[in-house]
Amino acid sequence: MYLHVPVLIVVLLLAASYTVPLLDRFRRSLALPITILSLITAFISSLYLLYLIGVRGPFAYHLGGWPPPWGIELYIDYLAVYMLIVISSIGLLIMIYGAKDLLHEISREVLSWYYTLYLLLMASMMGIALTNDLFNLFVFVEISAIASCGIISAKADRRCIEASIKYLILSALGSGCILLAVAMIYMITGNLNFDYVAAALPDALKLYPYNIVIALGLFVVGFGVKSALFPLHVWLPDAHSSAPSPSSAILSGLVIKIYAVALVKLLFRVFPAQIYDVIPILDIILFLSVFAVMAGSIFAMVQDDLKRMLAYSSIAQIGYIFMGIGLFGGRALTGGLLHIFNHAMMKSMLFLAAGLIIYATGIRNLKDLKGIGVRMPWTMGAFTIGALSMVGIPGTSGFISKWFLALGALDLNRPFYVAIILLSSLLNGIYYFPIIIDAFFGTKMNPVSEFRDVPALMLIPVLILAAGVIFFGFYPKPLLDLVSKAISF
Amino acid sequence: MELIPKLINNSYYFAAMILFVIGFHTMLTHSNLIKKIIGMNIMDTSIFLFFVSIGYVRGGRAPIIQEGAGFLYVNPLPSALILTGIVVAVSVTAFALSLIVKLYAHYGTVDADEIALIRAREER
Amino acid sequence: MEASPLVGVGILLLIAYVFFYLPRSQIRNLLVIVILFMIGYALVVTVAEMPVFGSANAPAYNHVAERYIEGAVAETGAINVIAAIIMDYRAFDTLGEATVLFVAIAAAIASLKAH
Amino acid sequence: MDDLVIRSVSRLVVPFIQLYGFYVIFYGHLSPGGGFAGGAIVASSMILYGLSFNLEAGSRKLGHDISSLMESGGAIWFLMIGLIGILFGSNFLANRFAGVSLGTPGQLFSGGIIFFLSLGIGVKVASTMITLFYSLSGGEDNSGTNS
Repeated sequence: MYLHVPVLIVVLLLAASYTVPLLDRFRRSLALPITILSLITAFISSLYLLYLIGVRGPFAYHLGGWPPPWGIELYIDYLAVYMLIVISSIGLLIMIYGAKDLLHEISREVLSWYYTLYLLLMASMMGIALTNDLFNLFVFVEISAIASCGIISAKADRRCIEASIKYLILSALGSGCILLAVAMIYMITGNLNFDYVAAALPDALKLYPYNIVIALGLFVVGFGVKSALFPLHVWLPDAHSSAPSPSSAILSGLVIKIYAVALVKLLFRVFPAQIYDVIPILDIILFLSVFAVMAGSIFAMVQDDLKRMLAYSSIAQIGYIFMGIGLFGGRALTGGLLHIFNHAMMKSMLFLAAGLIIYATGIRNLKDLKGIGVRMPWTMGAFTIGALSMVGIPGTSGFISKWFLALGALDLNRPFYVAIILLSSLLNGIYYFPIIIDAFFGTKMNPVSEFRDVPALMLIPVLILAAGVIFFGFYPKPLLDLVSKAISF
Repeated sequence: MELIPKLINNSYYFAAMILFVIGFHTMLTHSNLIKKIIGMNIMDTSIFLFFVSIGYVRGGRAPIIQEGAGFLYVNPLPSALILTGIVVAVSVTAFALSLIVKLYAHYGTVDADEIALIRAREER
Repeated sequence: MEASPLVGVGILLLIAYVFFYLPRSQIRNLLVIVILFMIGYALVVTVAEMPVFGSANAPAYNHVAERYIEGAVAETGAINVIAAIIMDYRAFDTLGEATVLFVAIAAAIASLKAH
Repeated sequence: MDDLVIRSVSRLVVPFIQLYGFYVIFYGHLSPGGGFAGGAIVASSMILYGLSFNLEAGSRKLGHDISSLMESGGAIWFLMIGLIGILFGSNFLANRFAGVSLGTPGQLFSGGIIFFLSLGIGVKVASTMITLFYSLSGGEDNSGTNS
């Protein structure tokens, strides 16, 4: 029975999401508890999977009992379990925050539809992390694409609709590229399962080199659009800044990264290593990530809207993850994957803190934030920790991942990338420190007409995330162990 | 030019790729959102055509098993996958259209450039 | 081969610049056509290399497809092999598909009701 | 639209379309068709009804409560059928491995869970199409003044 846990996590979240709209009609007060309860169960099950995989090693789950070339297979390895834990923990904290915050950002009628979309998004991300089948991957990618547009447009603001449709169209373009790539891979190998495709591709590379190269390029473009790799990031600032704060947090914290993880799986588990002699795709990703890191930071510096600045900062930070993928040394990839969790913690915390500031004062503009640290010490304290971690001050978790990226770059004898990491950290400092200094030591705050007290339920997730950033900054060993097992492909 | 006979052999794939480029172009260059959605559908349809023609076998029957042996059937897997693909495309289209309905109610236009202009005027 | 990753990066940056940033003009239209021809040419070269259409020896028509055709009736009880695939062999995809429908309607209703 | 010919004809045709739709759903494992095609046909009959009479009459015919019950119900039904596999000691969505009787191939009640899954998908697709139609067509009258 216990071996069914991986599929039961997804099924539980799906079942909860199907039930919530019914509850909305017939027993509205139960919608939120069901949502939170299913997320908690998913989190506990993910931890149980971590224990299980430690005992049994990686294992496969055959849906319908059909073995791989015929049926769909879920493959539970350390990478999948790592992503499950990241998704379920961060997602749970964001939803606890959202329980109160959404009441003022979204009208009551669509509240339970929002919960539905949120649960579907979580389920689809877990599906992407678990699946071992190309077409199943596409289906889950499509679910998460629609759900992530839906949680943007649920807010009654016309900018959200506009951002949402921009995101949807580019996202559909990415899905189209992914489906075409799946078709090409299927055409030349006759399989959809990752392992069988990986076994067939080295032979196919001799017969149909162009097909594989084009398919690889389409995969990179498709997942690049969805994870906002630098020149394809145009949808991100609008979408992440106009959305409700919990949506921004989950989109920036988790959704863009799960596509990067899907790309990692494809690049290192499916495509044969010889392909990198034909087309230097890793170098291309590496160069793009350098552009992303620099351009994201520079764009973020000139923004005056708090959430927009955080959104541009996400573009820079996803660049670090892709830098880890592109360097593909042992420690660099460790750093990149570690940054997935670290950035998920800090960026969702920063977005939630920004949401708290907006909730309490209604201020979005950075210039108006002077002296807010006196009014909201806990929120700005957490914000400070997140900002320090973004810059990469030792003692925060952001430092650990950048440290490993730099070490990996040195291992591969590429000191240029160390310089890039240092330079971008400096740029991060340039736009984060003034906010903090203004907030705590700035002249007195503008007379704000309304100042709402922040409910404790909203503050607690932010503080937990802040504590997590500090904890994993000083004691990264459990994460490092997990990630170093996850990258042994 | 040995390219041409190969293209004629693979004319279905060729047509699918041409349609893909047309859809790609429509999606990225037109500013009218409805046209963008049409482009998206052209692109999806081109991939469906491509996928289904992968499964075709010359002289094959539809994969509904009949009495007696020796019939050649086409590959059933691409058709089954495309059934899923079509539903996905329909869902995306439906959601996009509902967004456009709302966008039209708010801005009075479905043109992305005009919407950008309206917003720029407001922010000034 | 030294410069080839840079060429790839350059092409991607050019495409992104033309499609996302360049304002509408004659030059943009020209560049768009050039880019589309580039993409189209890459795809056409790929088509020329693909396995011949309709051939029973194509790589896709392998033991997996044969197993579906030969085994479906005995293993699933359905005569229609496609129904056997979508409802039995790959039923999880169909669950995903039902979920896509559900997510589309949830997102559509959420955005229609919200405003 | 208030046209006697259209109304009479559609009133006459709708039950036949629905019958055909259910035929396509139930014979999905024996002939071309299945849950998706059949569900779309059933939905099209309801949409025809709504178009030829008026939208209010159509949405009265299938209230919001029922349609949302059908939507969630179809999907939950699918999950329940899937869980039978786990209950009988096999994996999720198992058919033959869970010991479900497959029946005689070619008969209506054959194929184990395939028949029931088709039914769930058919209901789901039909209700989704109908709800999408009504929410899209009814979406314009309450124009957005807030922002």
